Amino acid sequence: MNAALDLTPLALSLRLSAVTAIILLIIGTPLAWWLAHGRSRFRFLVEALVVLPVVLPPTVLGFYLLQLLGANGPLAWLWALVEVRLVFSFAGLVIGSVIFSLPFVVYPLKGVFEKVPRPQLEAAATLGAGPVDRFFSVAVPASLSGFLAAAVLAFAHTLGEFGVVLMLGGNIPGETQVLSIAIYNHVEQLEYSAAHALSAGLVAFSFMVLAVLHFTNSRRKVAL
Amino acid sequence: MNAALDLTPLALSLRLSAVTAIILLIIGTPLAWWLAHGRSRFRFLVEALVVLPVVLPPTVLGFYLLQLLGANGPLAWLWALVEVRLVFSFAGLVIGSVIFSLPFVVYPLKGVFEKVPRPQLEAAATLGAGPVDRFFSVAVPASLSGFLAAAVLAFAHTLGEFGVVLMLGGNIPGETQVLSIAIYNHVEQLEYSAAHALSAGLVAFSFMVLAVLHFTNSRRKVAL
Amino acid sequence: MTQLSGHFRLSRGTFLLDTAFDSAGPGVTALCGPSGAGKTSLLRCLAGLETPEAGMLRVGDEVWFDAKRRVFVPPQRRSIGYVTQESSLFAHLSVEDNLLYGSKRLADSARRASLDDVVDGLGLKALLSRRVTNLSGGERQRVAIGRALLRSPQVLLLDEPVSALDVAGRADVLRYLRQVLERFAVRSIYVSHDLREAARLANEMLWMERGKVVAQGNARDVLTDVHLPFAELDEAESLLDGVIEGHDEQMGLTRIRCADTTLWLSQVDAPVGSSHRVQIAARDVSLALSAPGAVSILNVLEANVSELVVAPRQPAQMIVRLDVAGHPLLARITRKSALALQLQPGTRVWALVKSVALAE
Amino acid sequence: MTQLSGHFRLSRGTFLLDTAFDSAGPGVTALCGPSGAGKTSLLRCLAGLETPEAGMLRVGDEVWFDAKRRVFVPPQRRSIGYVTQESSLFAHLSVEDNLLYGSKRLADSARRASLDDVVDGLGLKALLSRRVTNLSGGERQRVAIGRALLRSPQVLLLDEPVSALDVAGRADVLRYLRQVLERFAVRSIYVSHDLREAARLANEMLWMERGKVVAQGNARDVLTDVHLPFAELDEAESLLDGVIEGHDEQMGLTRIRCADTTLWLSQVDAPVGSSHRVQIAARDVSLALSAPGAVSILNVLEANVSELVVAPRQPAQMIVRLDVAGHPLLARITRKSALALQLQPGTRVWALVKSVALAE
Amino acid sequence: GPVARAASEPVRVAVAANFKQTIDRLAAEFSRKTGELAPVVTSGASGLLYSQITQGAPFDVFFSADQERPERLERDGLVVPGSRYTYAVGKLVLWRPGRAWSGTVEQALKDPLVKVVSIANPAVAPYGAAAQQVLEKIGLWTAPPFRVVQGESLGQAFQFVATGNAQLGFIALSQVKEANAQPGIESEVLEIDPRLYAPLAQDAVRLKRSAANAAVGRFLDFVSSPQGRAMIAAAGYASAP
Ligand SMILES: Nc1ncnc2c1ncn2[C@@H]1O[C@H](COP(=O)(O)OP(=O)(O)OP(=O)(O)O)[C@@H](O)[C@H]1O
Ligand SMILES: Nc1ncnc2c1ncn2[C@@H]1O[C@H](COP(=O)(O)OP(=O)(O)OP(=O)(O)O)[C@@H](O)[C@H]1O
Ligand SMILES: [Mg+2]
Ligand SMILES: [Mg+2]
Repeated sequence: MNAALDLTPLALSLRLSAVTAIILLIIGTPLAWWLAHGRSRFRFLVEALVVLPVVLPPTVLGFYLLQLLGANGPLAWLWALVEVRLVFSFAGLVIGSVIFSLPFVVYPLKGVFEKVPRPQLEAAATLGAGPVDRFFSVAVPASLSGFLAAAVLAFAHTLGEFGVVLMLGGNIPGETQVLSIAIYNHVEQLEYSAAHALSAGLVAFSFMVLAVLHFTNSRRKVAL
Repeated sequence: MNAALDLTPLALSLRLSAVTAIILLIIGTPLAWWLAHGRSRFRFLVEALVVLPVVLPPTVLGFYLLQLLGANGPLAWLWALVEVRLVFSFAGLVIGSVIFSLPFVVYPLKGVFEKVPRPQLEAAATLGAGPVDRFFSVAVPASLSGFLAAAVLAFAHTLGEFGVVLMLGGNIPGETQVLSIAIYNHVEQLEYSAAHALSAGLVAFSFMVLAVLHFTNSRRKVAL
Repeated sequence: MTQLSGHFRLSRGTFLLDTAFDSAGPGVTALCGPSGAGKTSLLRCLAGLETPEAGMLRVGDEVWFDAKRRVFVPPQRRSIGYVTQESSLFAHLSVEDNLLYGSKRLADSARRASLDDVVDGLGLKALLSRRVTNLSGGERQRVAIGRALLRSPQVLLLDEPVSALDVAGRADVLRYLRQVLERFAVRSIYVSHDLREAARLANEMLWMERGKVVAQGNARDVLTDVHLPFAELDEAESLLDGVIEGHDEQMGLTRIRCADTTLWLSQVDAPVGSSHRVQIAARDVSLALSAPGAVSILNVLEANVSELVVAPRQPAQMIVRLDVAGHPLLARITRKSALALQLQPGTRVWALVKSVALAE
Repeated sequence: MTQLSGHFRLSRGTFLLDTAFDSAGPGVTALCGPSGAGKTSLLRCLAGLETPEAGMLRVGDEVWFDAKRRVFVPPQRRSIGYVTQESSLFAHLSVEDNLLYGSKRLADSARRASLDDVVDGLGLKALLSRRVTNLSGGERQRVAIGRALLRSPQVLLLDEPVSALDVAGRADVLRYLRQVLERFAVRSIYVSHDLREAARLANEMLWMERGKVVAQGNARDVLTDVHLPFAELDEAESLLDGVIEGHDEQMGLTRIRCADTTLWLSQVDAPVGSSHRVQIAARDVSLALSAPGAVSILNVLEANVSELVVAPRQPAQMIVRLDVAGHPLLARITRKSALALQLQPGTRVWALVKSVALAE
Repeated sequence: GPVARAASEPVRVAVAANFKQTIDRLAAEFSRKTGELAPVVTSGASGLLYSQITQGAPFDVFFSADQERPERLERDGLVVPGSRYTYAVGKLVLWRPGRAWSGTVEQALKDPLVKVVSIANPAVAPYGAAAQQVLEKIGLWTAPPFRVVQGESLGQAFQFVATGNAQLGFIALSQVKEANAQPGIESEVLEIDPRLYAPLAQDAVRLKRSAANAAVGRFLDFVSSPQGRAMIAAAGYASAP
């Protein structure tokens, strides 16, 4: 029971989810904007590509990533060059999680980006705002609900995910053993009470965070 | 190899994903509309609740659902009464998938629903359209991109999901063994070539469907 | 025509709409007043798009709103057409589908206006299959008017419906509007910043200021009351009712008998004997102490000065209210002239009217 | 003041904008024309919001667009202020932040207009902290004007910027606008459906029809050319340049010397000797064959008839172009009167001008 | 309670993932020999299958990867009394792809080229627990000169090595046999002295709900028949003591 309630996996999970969500927002935002407003004829291909990782079972995706990122993978020389180890490390978990949650960030963002009022973007341009400036000063504030949705989905999905993480992380305590794996293990070992405790804690914690988040957000809108 | 390329799991997966996506759109649409435009002060609680299933590892969520829906679960009398078996059956898989993909439908929809121009909704009202009519004649057409996103995410996420499905009995060949589990099994059994073949097929198939979908969608927008 | 009356109290931030109103006479009711007076807010209350904190609204025999008895008929069950101040066309529908949106939702029996008629009347033929997002400002307004008319409403709310139209287009639309409103006996409230335009259409006028209707009444009386805000405006004017006496086909003129004299105006397409109302801008009226000689001014009316006030915003000018055989007529002249002519209540004068418009 | 000239070809569906234009004189250029003529499209090309298929645009020494040489300066690098026909305020910003959006993006040295000045001039003080989504139509327009001015642009594009304002508010805003434009020597293009308003502000007028500028020139000449569309309008008018001769403080009048005579108008707040332009509506001008007796009409000008045409849309009326000591002046009278007075080119007449407005 | 079923119903087998392929072969042979319907095989982690069985999963027999879960099912009263027996005993091996072996387990592990060693999760998988015992016995569990990575299952422990991300892996002999049957995977194993770890006895039970299906008994009989035992031994298991 004591080992069961070790909090390292929780801390690790939260860190992983936060880092993943942040990276996803950073990558996903320009991608979503390009999908919503870009001019290329091949946007539809990229749009389809973004979802693909999700159609594979997580462990299988993890398996492929393990091959791609691993010591014998086609890109191994690259990792060796920059001296990072991508498997069995936190960095690997982040990469796996990012790929696996990408569509849950890109799609909601694209949806709201398409709804940013064109007259307002044009007004911003005539008032001297270049594309990037327009994006941050007009599009982003008009899309806050989409960002909230994207962040929540990315965070939650990473918190719960364990298939990819397991494959890429190797379940190394304190390094890659995240909470979802810990809970899973308890269930497998028939240590139900520990599993219940961890699950309940996770759910309660998530619920509180989410509720506060949504509450502030709904307040903000009323105040606006 | 022959057994490996059995197409029953594929058919089952597509059926499960389609049914799940449809049910999710049916449930998720009013829920998202209510979250976007409802007046209740407790919307934020519901909004937080919707995401919770995702923060748990899929197998653990599946474990709880198994307890809840199973023969010895607290609701067993109810299932007995209506004579449906919810675990180890297609119905069970659908329930699990619906719960597990709910936020990926509700969040993108809520995002676009919030952006439906209020003056257009008001105009529809003064032109004689009641709430439901307004919803279908104004809000839905203005939110098509959100519906597309929601449907794609729900479908893809269900296609790839296997933790919940596995737990709820989704590994009975020909009955509940979906493609993701078949692939997972092949990898577990070291039958890599079969796993690769199925994965490649799934990815290629999904890519084609998605590309066609997004292509038509981008066409439609240009034509509008 | 449906009577519309009630009172509302609605507060939004620091603004408080708190007013009673009543629109009972025939025809159009014009709603005027400075920007921010609450005109749009009032229309929204009438349409059911706002729920006032207090008040009630009676339309004909029906009660659409009663705060005390907790009655609130939602917009879709009020028979209204509402042309909003800013465009609210459906971006995903073509012009034609926009036009038909309301009429599709009517029972066949309630459908009075026809698509063809509206399309012709508003000149929308060439636009029917277009997307609304790339219409010009004036085109959008015409579509919005058409859409509201095709709803065949009992009450039509028009919030500056022709502000984006050029003068010629505006005249065409107003003519058509007037005709439709009469044909279907629609009660309508018309918000306008252009008093001439409002007076041309309206029988009744409301003046709003700071959330309150401060003046209200028959257009003829309200317009010529020197103590009300209308008379102060640059475009102040008078309405006279008359009867067509004859046409001068050659000159393209029509004689109208009104206020015991004959007025000439551009030929009207109406039979002799029909009654018409003419509109005379106060600034078009000059005064002389004796009947003038050969001038290009066709219309000369004998009158008595009944009241004189200095124009509040322009101290160089005076507003003179004349009595022309019992009918009120406003003139706006400089204080210098008034002094030179030694005008006083009771002075007998000749009113020279440069231009007379038919207030149709 | 920056010269603006060029030509554009832009096709959008069945509409083709294909026109040259040139705006070189000082002050405001008015852009008029029927709804759908392409006024907004032209402004969008000037702002860089459309990329024409062909053409070029030269602004002062700079080339903002040249299809041949593939030059296209994006909107954010053109020094423009654009007040659009429909509201485009930033919904997520307060009124104050909307106003400051453009000026924040300027170098300190380029910032000429100040927030305080604009807020005072447009009466926005009470609105500063408000959200823009619940402003009234007129309030929104004033904020949009302020926002464009605070961008301190070289070129200001105004697309019916005061259509939602009441008459008094409109006059205030236009007065302020005029003053600012002069102070900072801003080149501006002003789209308006109200010819009087346009003439009050503009030195130069463009008339567009079906995607083309069909008439263009100095406001005084263009307005009084009986063969151009301006003279046909109900609100046709003439501009006369004059010099202030004196004030009559008591009567609140100002004497202006122009076209060899003296005109009286409401007192102007300007020193004796300063030059001013007056605006005389064609319908305010009556004609007499002899000098009139005691009338309330203050201004009587001796003139010769130079041209007479029947008003195209109103065959009962004639447009008469007078020559007042070498200055053109339009009068609009009935055909009947013209016949009665036996007017012909060369006839000597007295023009009675009811009301003279300063075309500030 | 048990549901009466037609005799023509196939036997439903729940099996631990590591025994899946073996049971598949047994089932095929059973059906070929007797002409009965081929049993339907569902594989999964033993813990998962246990949970499902307690919730009424439609299985007739359960081949676990350990002894604990069948015992619990017995205590739960879900199995036909007396049906529990050890059908196989697993053999733990040390594996690396490709190269030929020599020397002891200890030497192999201390090779400086060995950076990462994979095992199954000791908490969940009996083979993982066995691997831990071996490492403990040879004093390499605490502070080993390599990293130990854990797969959730034997399959994953195998994959870490197969993808080259681990140099050595503790896996089951049966896996290597299966892997060698796959094209493209050549490997040799180092057998581990069975005294270094507790026996990996795998128990099977017949579930109560199968009572009405006579085919279940026939299938179980076949599995424990000499032919069945031979097939199990060929798959890399020691036979039950
Ligand atoms: N939430 C609010 N807080 C403060 N003031 C508000 C709010 N909502 C509206 N107002 C004010 O209410 C007043 C009335 O607005 P309304 O739109 O009815 O004016 P209006 O008469 O239609 O003006 P316009 O002619 O300019 O369209 C405006 O001054 C507006 O700023
Ligand atoms: N994609 C398109 N297809 C066809 N016609 C178009 C398209 N886009 C614009 N137009 C037409 O171009 C014309 C010019 O539009 P523009 O907005 O420039 O007119 P405008 O002069 O500003 O009119 P208004 O005074 O009514 O605002 C309009 O008739 C409009 O319908
Ligand atoms: Mg308004
Ligand atoms: Mg326009």
